[in-house]
Amino acid sequence: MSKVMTMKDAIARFVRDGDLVVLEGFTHLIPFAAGHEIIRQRKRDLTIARLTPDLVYDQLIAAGCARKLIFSWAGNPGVGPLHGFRRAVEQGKPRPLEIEEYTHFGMVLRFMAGASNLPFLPTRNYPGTDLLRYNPDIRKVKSPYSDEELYCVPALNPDVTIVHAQRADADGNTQVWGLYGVQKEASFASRKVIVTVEEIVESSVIRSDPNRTLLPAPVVSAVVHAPFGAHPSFVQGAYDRDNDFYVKWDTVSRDEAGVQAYLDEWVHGVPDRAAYTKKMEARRRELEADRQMCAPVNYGF
Amino acid sequence: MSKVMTMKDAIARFVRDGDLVVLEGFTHLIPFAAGHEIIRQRKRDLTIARLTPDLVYDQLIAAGCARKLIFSWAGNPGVGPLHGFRRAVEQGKPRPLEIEEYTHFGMVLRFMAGASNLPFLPTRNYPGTDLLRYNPDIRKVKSPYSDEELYCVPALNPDVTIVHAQRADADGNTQVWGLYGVQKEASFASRKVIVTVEEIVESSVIRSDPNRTLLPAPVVSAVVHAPFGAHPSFVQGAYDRDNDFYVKWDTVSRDEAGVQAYLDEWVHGVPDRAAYTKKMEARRRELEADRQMCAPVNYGF
Amino acid sequence: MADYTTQELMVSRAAKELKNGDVVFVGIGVPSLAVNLAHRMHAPGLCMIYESGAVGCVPKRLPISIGDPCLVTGSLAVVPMLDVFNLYLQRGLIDVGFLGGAQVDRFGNINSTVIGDYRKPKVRLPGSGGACEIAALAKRVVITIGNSKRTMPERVDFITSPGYLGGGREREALGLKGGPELVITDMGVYRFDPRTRELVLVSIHPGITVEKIQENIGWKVKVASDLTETPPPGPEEIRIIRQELDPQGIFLKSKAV
Amino acid sequence: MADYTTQELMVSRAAKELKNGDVVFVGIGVPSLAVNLAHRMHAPGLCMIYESGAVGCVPKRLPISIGDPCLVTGSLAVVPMLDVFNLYLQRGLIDVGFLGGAQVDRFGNINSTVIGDYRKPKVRLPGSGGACEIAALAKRVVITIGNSKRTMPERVDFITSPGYLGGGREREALGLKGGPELVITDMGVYRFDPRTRELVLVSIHPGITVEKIQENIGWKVKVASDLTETPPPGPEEIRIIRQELDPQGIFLKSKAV
Repeated sequence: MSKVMTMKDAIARFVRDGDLVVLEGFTHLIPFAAGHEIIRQRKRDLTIARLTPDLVYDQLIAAGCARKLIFSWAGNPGVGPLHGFRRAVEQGKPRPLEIEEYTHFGMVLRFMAGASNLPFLPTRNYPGTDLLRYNPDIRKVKSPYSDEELYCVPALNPDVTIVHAQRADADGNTQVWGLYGVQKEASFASRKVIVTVEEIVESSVIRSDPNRTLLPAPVVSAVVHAPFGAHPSFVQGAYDRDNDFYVKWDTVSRDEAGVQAYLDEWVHGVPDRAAYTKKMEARRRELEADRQMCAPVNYGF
Repeated sequence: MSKVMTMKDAIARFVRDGDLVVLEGFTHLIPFAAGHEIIRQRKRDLTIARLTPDLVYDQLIAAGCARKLIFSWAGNPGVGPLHGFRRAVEQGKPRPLEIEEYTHFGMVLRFMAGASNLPFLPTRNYPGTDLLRYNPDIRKVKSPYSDEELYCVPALNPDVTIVHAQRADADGNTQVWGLYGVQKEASFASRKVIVTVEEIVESSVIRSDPNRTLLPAPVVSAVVHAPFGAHPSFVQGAYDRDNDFYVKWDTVSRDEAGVQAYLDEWVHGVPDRAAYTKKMEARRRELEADRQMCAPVNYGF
Repeated sequence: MADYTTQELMVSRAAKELKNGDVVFVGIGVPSLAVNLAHRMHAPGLCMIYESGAVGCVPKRLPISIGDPCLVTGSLAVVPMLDVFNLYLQRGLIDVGFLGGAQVDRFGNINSTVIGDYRKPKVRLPGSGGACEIAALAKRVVITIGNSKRTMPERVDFITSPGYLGGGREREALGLKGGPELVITDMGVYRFDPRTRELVLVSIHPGITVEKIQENIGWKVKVASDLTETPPPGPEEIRIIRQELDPQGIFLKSKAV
Repeated sequence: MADYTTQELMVSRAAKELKNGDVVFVGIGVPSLAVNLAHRMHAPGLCMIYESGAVGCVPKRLPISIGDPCLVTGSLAVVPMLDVFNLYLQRGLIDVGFLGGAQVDRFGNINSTVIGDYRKPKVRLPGSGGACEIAALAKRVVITIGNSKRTMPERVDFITSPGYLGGGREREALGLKGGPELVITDMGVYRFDPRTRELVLVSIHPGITVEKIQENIGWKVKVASDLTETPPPGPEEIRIIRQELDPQGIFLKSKAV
């Protein structure tokens, strides 16, 4: 059964004010187009979780969509701080932002526990860090096989997780290559999953290489066709990371006016990602990926 | 650094009497060639662990190599019982076999715990099964986040794990497609890993599709070139499962004499897998896989 | 006499239990045939998952084992077994699991481990495999087994896969959801009493009597007030089973009842 | 005056700390340059792993972020982050981890979380990312940081990544293995006293004095009896850094000391 719908409909239907929302993708495949639609629809009081808030959450925070952030590294990768995040945490602008902080390993385990329908997962991490003094949810569990005590983290089960991928079929069978991040764990942990893709393909394409499937149809609620939907992040085999934009954001986001101007032009000023892409067609061409095809393999018997 | 060596050398060097040995592969990629070399070298007192002992362990048990079996399903898939296994358990022939029994889920979690250097992993499985009465190592752990108690299983860390794969480079970077089973978890859990492959390829082949890599060089101790090394099990894209052999084994293995005759001809009677393959060249041709290539993907940027 | 075998009847009855869109954990033999029949008849949106990690399979031949290569070629996904159990089964994505065994008892508990004492077995059976976790974690379980005093004792020698244990609320008390909903034998079909959780005979196959069933079960069997006759497979179902699913009659040998 | 920058000196010194065959957890900037330099100089068998999941990378350009697409193309493996942390780091496969931060203290503890109070931060920093687990689970840790009273206080405001905590056996007492083995700054190189676990200055960069270092550190610094001068980068190292690794001088801006 086809789950294809527009970004507008998918966000309107599956993201409600107050939800726990996850937009995942570790530097790769960050669903910016979905983030912009959330801002455009002026969703409010969201709890947003992500290992690296990155620019996509810096924008959500600066736009006033979020009341709480669950994260493990809040910076502009390779550039510097996230000014929107810092303004919210240090000055409460545009609104105070509650934070719940883990480490990358902790966040990955929280998603995996949620995806496995377990209350927690253990780790050998955490002895000695001051994070323990400020996060009471990193607790101890005793091994039933020795006197060992380990730390553990609680499951995280989002209301909705949004991921971007190279391709999916209309039913939602989704394939990804290049960096995997934690999209599989976050999606299985989630009550609803929106997949935005560069390309909607026939199921026969998916079936030609089943080992590449990251998400099966049963966990996917909506499939959105959103080419260039990860810009300014990247899509392996489609377009490069727009490092200049990440550098530019450091200036743009230094004050609220700068962010507002950006949102007015690139989010509220365009109806959707197609218009956004048209508006930067020249840049899009510059970022187009070279071809470096993999050696095909045989699935016959 | 090349880790390529002969099967004879790999087994002689990395498998010692008394070791905890794992030959994994769930119906797919079962390392029969390695199992036969273990029998040929008359290794003794091994503890052998595997989800499905399958014919490869039925042969190891009947050959007297094993003192203990850790498993979750001991049958001849699609055919019937494993007679070698049953003789050992029911009559202690050729020697008594100690058994330690889990379920598939439990075995998978034991390998994953071992691979993660954790003492245990929790599961919602096991309430109500009588297995709890006979396996004291399936224990309870209390969640630090509620009053919930879950069952858990202890880590399993083999001395050596042996897996068969479609291809690897000389350093041991190993790629698999088709059914994955638990080879990744069992290998990372193991102190030493022997990889036997259909084909040793240039690293450039591996590097053309890095998402297909199941095992990285740092965990691999030896790489053995063993074409047809999984027969009578199968290799996706190379050769089909020899279902006739699985059916024939039901007759062959009904008494010790039958097994001995088989081992004399097909294990002790041949120096290595190359000779074994030559001896059944006609059958090998019948089992050769058809070509059904995947759609290649672009790794460029 | 109708031209269908008892196994074909069991396959067709099991197929009717599957809804379109169900995610089904498939085993080999009758379950595999039933799921493939349902997929071709009324449930094109059904998703087949094998514990070997193949998802959305479209086998071009009858799979001989749950790890047959024909399950992989053209499937929608192939995943590690860790994901099969953690992310699919334990997460609650599996709607229906099929189970069989050497014994099924009055409360739907299944034994596939041992006949006699575990430490001194009369017959050592294969063991759980994935059966225990399917019985514990799938939303619904359908059981197929032969109807005889040996295969359906009042109490199984060993509970490999938990049904309703001692009956009543014992299963729920241990925190287990789901549970068996249907038992299909070569003589009839049973459901479970919602309160006592005991097997209740709800339909008998054509030519079978309640007396015959009572002679072939290990306790005084409960019979539904609205006992019916199991509907025989239609011609299209028989055609699909014989011509498409098992043309060599590998699982469904005899063509005569 | 020698034609190399302080950063080039730091990169070359860090590279010397890597053995052939080491599995190295790489970060961006100086660590990335150091690992790539070692790979081209004396450690061709070195294996680079980025927390983004790229293993055995051969970047065709200088990666700007740890998730740069150039780390994926032509790499030996790309794995989920769950595997990076469970199967590589926690399993004990990582020989060396590189870490930096806003503050490093007398016992090698690192702060990359906050300046001032956690709840009312003067400056809110990015946080741990993967740093805490690298500090806890890698076999050896190499730290790079600027030498100043601000960046090297006696005690960090917040321990993001554990070094030797309060010194002595405190780290071992918590069950942590490994620990920092080297701190490389813009003025000198420090190791850790095997007993007290306190930083000990073991070499100073050309043109730097012990007095200068004492003026730029938050406590009375210990100096090794066999204090040496940090060896400057050789011409081949400088050539590789400038022509192959960072031709546009993205990380190593100024070419004059």
